[in-house]
Amino acid sequence: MTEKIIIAGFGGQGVLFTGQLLAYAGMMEGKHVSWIPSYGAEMRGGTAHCAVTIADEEISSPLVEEPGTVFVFNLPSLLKFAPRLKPGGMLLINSSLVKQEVKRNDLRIYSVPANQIAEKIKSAQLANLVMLGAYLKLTGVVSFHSVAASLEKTLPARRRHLLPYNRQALEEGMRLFGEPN
Amino acid sequence: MTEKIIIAGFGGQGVLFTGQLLAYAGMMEGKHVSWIPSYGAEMRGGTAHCAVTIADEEISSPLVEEPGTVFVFNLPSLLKFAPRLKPGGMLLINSSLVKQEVKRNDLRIYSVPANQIAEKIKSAQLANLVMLGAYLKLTGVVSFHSVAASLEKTLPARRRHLLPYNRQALEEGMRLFGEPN
Amino acid sequence: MANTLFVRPETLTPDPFHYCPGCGHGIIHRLVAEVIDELGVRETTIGVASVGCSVLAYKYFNFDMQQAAHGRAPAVATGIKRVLPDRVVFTYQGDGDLASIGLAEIVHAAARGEKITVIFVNNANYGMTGGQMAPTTLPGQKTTTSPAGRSVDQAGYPIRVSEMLATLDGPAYIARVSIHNPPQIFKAKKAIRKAFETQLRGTGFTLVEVLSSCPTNWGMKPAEAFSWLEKNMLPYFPLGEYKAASGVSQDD
Amino acid sequence: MANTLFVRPETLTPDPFHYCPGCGHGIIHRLVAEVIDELGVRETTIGVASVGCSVLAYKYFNFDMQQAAHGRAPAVATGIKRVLPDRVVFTYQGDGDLASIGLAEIVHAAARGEKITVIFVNNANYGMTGGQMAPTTLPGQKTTTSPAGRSVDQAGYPIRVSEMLATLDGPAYIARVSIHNPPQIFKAKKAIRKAFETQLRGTGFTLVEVLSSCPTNWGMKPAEAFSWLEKNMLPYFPLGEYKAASGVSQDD
Amino acid sequence: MARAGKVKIDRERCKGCALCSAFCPKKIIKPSGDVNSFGYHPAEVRDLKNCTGCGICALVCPDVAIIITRKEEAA
Amino acid sequence: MARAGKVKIDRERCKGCALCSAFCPKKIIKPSGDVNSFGYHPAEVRDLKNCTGCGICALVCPDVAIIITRKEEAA
Amino acid sequence: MKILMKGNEAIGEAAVLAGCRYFFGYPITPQTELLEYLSRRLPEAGGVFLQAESEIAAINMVYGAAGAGARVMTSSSGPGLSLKQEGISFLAAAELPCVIVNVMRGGPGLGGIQPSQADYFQATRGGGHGDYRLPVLAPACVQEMVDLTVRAFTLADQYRTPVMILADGLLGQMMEPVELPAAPVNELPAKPWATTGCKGRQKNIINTLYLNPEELEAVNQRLQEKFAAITKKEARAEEYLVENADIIVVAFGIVARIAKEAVKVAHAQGIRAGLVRPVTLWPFPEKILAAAAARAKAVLTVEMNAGQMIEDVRLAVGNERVHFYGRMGGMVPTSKAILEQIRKIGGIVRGKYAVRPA
Amino acid sequence: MKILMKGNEAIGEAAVLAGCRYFFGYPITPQTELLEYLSRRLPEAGGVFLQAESEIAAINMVYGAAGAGARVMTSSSGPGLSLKQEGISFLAAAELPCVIVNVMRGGPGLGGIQPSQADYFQATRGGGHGDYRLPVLAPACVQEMVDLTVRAFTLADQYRTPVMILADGLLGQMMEPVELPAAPVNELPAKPWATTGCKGRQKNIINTLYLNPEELEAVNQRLQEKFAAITKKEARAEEYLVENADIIVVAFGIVARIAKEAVKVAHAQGIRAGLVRPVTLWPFPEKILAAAAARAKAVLTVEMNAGQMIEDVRLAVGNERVHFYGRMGGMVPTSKAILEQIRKIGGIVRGKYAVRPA
Ligand SMILES: Cc1ncc(C[n+]2csc(CCOP(=O)(O)OP(=O)(O)O)c2C)c(N)n1
Ligand SMILES: Cc1ncc(C[n+]2csc(CCOP(=O)(O)OP(=O)(O)O)c2C)c(N)n1
Ligand code: SF4
Ligand code: SF4
Ligand code: SF4
Ligand code: SF4
Ligand code: SF4
Ligand code: SF4
Ligand SMILES: [Mg+2]
Ligand SMILES: [Mg+2]
Repeated sequence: MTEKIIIAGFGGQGVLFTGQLLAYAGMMEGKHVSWIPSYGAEMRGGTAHCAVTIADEEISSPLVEEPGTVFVFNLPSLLKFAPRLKPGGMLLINSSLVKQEVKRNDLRIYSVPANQIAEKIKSAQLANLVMLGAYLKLTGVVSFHSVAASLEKTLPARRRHLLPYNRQALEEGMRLFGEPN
Repeated sequence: MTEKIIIAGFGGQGVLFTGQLLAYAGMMEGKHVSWIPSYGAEMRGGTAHCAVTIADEEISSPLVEEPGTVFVFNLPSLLKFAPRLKPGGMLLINSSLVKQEVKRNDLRIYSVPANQIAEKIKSAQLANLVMLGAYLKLTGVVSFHSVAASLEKTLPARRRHLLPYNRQALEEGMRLFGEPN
Repeated sequence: MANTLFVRPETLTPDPFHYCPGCGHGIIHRLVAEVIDELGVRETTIGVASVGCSVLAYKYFNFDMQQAAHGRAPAVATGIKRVLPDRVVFTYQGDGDLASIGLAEIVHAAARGEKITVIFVNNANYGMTGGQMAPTTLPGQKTTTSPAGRSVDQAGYPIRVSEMLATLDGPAYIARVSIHNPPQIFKAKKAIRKAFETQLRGTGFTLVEVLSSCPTNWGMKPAEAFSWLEKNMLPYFPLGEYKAASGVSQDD
Repeated sequence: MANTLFVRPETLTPDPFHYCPGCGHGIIHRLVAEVIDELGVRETTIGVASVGCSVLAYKYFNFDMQQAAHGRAPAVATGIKRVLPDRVVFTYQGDGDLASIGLAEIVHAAARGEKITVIFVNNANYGMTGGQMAPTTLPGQKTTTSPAGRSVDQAGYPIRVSEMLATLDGPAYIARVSIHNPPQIFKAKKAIRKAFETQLRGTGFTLVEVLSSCPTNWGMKPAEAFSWLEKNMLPYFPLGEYKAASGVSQDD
Repeated sequence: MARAGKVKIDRERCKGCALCSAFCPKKIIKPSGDVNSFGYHPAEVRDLKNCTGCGICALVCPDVAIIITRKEEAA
Repeated sequence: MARAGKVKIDRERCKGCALCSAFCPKKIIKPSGDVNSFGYHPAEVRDLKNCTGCGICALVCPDVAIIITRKEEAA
Repeated sequence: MKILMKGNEAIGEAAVLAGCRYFFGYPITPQTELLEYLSRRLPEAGGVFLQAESEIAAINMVYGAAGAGARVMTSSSGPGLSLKQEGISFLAAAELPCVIVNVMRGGPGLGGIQPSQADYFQATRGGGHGDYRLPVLAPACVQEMVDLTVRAFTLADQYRTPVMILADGLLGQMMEPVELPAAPVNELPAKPWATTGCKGRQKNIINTLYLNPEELEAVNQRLQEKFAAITKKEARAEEYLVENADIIVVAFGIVARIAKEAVKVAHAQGIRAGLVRPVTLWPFPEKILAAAAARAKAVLTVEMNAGQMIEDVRLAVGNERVHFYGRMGGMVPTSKAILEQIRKIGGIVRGKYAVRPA
Repeated sequence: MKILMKGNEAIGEAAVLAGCRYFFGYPITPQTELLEYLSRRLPEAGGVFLQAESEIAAINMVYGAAGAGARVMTSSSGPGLSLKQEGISFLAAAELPCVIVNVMRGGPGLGGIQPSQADYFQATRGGGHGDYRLPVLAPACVQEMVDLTVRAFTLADQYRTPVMILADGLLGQMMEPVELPAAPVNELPAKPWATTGCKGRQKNIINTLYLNPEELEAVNQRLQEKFAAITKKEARAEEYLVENADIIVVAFGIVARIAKEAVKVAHAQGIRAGLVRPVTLWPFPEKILAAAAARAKAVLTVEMNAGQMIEDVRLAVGNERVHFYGRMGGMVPTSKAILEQIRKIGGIVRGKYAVRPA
């Protein structure tokens, strides 16, 4: 199994953190993982993204040339990354923010009203975790428990009190496509 | 004809200038010439020297590996350069300052009481020109006239008034080994 | 024109700034552009952009520009001014650029009395690289390389560039201004204008230090950042004219 | 010992100096050595030689030394002092080294309050390379790169290093002294001693600027050179203490 | 006789920094609810008739997003 | 009671710079006629009995060529 | 236990575990996280983090600290490395052990901040003046950022030489799980030559000036002997599928991993490609490469630059048969593009292929 | 009429005659006379001599002045050149014409002040960061100090590139008669790209920053095309007795003249030796050398360093048959010693000899 994922949106939408969580969870499950962020000028005002690989065997190239999954959190990201998805790939769209239709018909496309759900829980800041929850349920690449454990390890001290909300956001995301577990 | 000369003494004894005069005169006579000074730290307090080549044909190497002639103005120079003279080479010693005997017997050695003569003319500063005069007479590599003309070209303005004394020193040097011309 | 109170200066290109929301660089760019407009020297001005958030200044100013290596803008400007002594030459530099890596260049340009103008934006940190400590970072101020707050014992004291350069004989005009509120913005513009006028008179080196904000790396809202500036930076970096050569009146 | 008025300090090796006859460097070396002797810190001192005529200082001082790249002695000393905070660390630098190429390093070491001592020999030119203009060369002074005399219009004004560094908060002690006659030599030694004592107390950066002569490149006899220094350098470079932190009395 | 100004804010240039709002003496500038294409909430003048044309908003705007044209009025 | 000193000049260290001569209050130091092995004319104390042992010559000597040992004398 | 770390931070942590307690540096993208990490970590470990006023000051602080006997590190990227060249030449000349990190970005000039390998020449040929070389280690993953950092400190002390870690923006920014060394270094090798105060011994001098050319030549000869010893003993490379390979791909750092992917796919497609990844760029593993290439019909060098390591490849295997593929300015070659190059060289014709020398 | 000039001063005078009116530099032995000469000469010629506060300031002043359209020069030696590397990378990236002189001295570190050729790698491989090269001209006599300085300014403007003159302390300090160019350059080529004030045209920008990697790659591609054109057209070498030579000696600069003496004597002794002297070090005259060496049995590279140009020689003629002789640290090889190497390679046996590959 080699899963290649791109997560993209505006800076501040937590795209880099979402990827880190995923990579961390993969590592906790004994998988090989890598995480590559966009960096630098692109981040000021513009769009940020990260590329995550989770695999059973050693990862030779950590590049994500042809992602199997793309998360998009804004329109520019959709325009940039949807065309790169490999045929049959999965496109997860935060439909609270991205309204545009996708032209390709060789993809599995899932719309997640992530901001709406997140705001209900506590704030739009949690949208990324809703998306991640959806992904977990849809693919099972890593387990909810690993992600929850990763959250506990990686959340900075000053945001530790948000842990329950984070878990809840994950669960709500999962719930969209089945029972959270 | 390729003449290779080393002129060596304390800094301040005019050894670099003497070599320049010689090179300049050679150039004026249409010869190929080169002049290489010692430079840098060696000059502070220590010994200075220059290496002059005067030749009828293009000079490939301007190094003076095995001089045909060496002028020495102090003891360290004698010790350093006399051994390098090629067999049959000419050693011109300022005998006013250097008293030591020379061990080699395959050389043409000329003692010039240059300081004494120079002081008689005006000052010890002229000793280098006395030596040069002697060399001119002994070898004829360049003519007195070329050297005199070179002096006129190269003497800095503030020392221009010394020109007659310079000429005289050259002449007295020549006179040691024949008539000045 | 007569009907317009506030328009985009001709000396600015239409390109939108890439700066973060509320960043002081935008205000300072505009002030420089207005002065160049008012003096009518756009076509004879050559600017030098430095390395820092304002590295792209060459895109925004509508006159000839060179982009210099980090810290070396004063040397680059010297090269230009020596070749073109009748042009207006200025540098636009941040505090990391000018007061850290480029300190030798600014002091020597000042000592030489190089007839250039320096717009020196002091925002108490390295904005572009993500908020590291600058030579102007205040004691106790947290940055990404002074995570526990600048410890004067380990990292020393901030440098007061204007005061330091004022000990030299080369500068004709040196002032420190701020842009943390509208009256200060007015004063800042006046000082910038004076600096360029002094350059035009050819009396020596001119520099305006502008206290500015970096809301992003300070982790504050823009208006908050200006309050922080007023409260924390002004005591350490007093405003005023530090040098005004004869012919340039103190605080006119 | 009781019977000896003047001996070679223990802190000097027996090597004869390579300096030109009458060069001030020799006197200043001896003063430093005497102070180190008197303070009894020879075995815990690490010196940093800079690039200039005194590049071989490592041969003459009888303690551990590093030879630094041109202008970078304060950075090298910083590296040493940070590793060995309880040692005495000092640099010995010329005016070309410290005030020209190494200006950023000296200002920043001073601003950091780096607990080192700097012996700064100002002889108004680059001695080692044959008498070129230095940042301390006086207006009108002839050097091999200002053959018509330093033109302030083209080459700018001399930098007063002590005054400039005194605007910073890092230095604990800064003084300018001279060695042009015996009373001044006494005072110079006092200042050097104070600087090292201040370092030992750990209160901050210390620097003594010593006005010195370069008879060779000035084209003067040594005694003449001292008169020239007195007449021409003193007015531009006033002697005195520019900074003395609490605990260090002004002119004791 | 006060001089009123016509304040125009360029929605696409505005980054929603709120400096204009903070400094407007009449407190008539507010962030708008929707976002521009860069994801910012652009500023809006809510109560244009109270605007004195003082120009302060434009003076503090770092993005030159505000221009003001003059209209003279009787006080 | 004045303190006289015994002044010793190291001929080989001396570079003949004449600073000692210039500053000796008694003007008793002069360059010698002959040269040392570096080509310098070393300084010599000409009139040792007039020496007060003030130490000035040693103080100004850049080559630490002078050492002075004390000998106490009645004035 | 593995932890997930950024490449830049992994170097920082590895340095601390290797006994490095002093860091002097200046921010520059894409290596700044290394500074930021150590600004927190070193004080915890009882060490000193100092943000220098410039790269030049930083490298000279390293000189002082290394001369005082410490394990010490600095890091930068392209332009900053250029500024350090005088200092590096001094460190090499004075034989001072230290570790210098270059997390490369696109050049020349200010260039960009995306990954690049265009400082290969500078690193391996001595961008500074004079005859010197220094070991250059090229990690290809975050684990190697750790392992080679530890190795760098060992080599530095063993040979009394600066050692360079040559990474790139991608390696610096990416995260991967790493295993940290189990036993941190607490005791440093003795350094009797260090300037620590001369109590109880003769004074020590750290110096690079030799005005007498005979002496300076002798110093150079000693340095050259050391370089020869390092060349002989320290060259390292990873080999992958080189047995019976018709085409040897040569690449270092992150590019080698991308190339590995291409080599894998090529194999699956029946093309006998293999990979040699130099781990030490200086000394260049020329023997290993020459041996691997001896059996091959073509060599393909892939770099994120206009062709720099290719000179070492040609020096190792001769001028013929050596092909090049490179991207510049921050562009990263894809495994697809590399595969295409392999196939082109292989001269694929409907599933069959014949390797022709260039 | 010929005049007797020092190499350093000859460069200065040639620069003035080539239309250079701006010089920014910093003293360092053994090139200081160049500064001193121009401090007198440039004001006379209506130009500007400015002693910069450092080599770094100097190279960046050159950047400003070149960008403003002037012919401009700087000079230094070893350590100073290392400090200029960032600036040189910027100049190459911004495509700014200028001339940079390195009068080499012994390194590494502070080293010494006697002649050396140990900055060959730095000069030809780009000691700075990023992919760039710049023409490097290597004079062998004072006349060439003049001729190649003039040529350097022409090349610089023609290709919009910095150009380096790589000399050494011996060439800088020695005097020889020179013929100065008859017609001084008074008019410079038009430079519509220069930043001189935008009156009557669109604004000009001198810049090296391209944050977008696609753009930066395109800039690099353009640079690489230029480098390819220079490589193709501008390689130069002097050949001496290469016809039928069994042994080709390769040397540049002053060493080539010493080697020529050795080759002459070898010939007189019946050994068929020839000399190839690269006049351009980059581009390296590999075709010329390869052609000359094609007929030879051995190649002997002689350098005042530990062996740097030898890599270019091996890249040109292959790895076999290439021998090396070098001196370091300011030591100058003698013609005798070179002759001995030639004879050794020739394997002299009583007047007869057989050339054996190494
Ligand atoms: C030689 C070199 N070193 C470091 C950098 C990285 N760098 C880019 S901008 C910058 C700091 C800029 O800070 P400042 O001058 O204060 O400008 P600001 O962004 O705060 O406006 C640094 C260190 C560089 N580009 N070049
Ligand atoms: C990087 C570098 N640039 C230039 C030099 C050449 N250099 C050696 S000493 C010196 C000047 C020294 O002058 P100063 O510091 O005033 O010392 P002084 O000789 O006057 O005592 C220079 C420019 C060098 N060694 N290294
Ligand atoms: S990082 Fe700071 S200085 Fe830079 S643009 Fe953003 S707010 Fe302005
Ligand atoms: S050149 Fe000047 S500073 Fe240097 S040793 Fe001679 S007199 Fe002293
Ligand atoms: S012009 Fe003055 S009153 Fe009107 S909106 Fe702007 S700040 Fe407010
Ligand atoms: S100050 Fe300008 S950018 Fe900021 S909110 Fe107001 S209009 Fe928008
Ligand atoms: S001790 Fe005093 S009196 Fe005696 S020689 Fe020296 S200076 Fe003169
Ligand atoms: S001061 Fe010293 S060196 Fe000078 S003449 Fe007197 S004894 Fe000699
Ligand atoms: Mg800043
Ligand atoms: Mg000096």
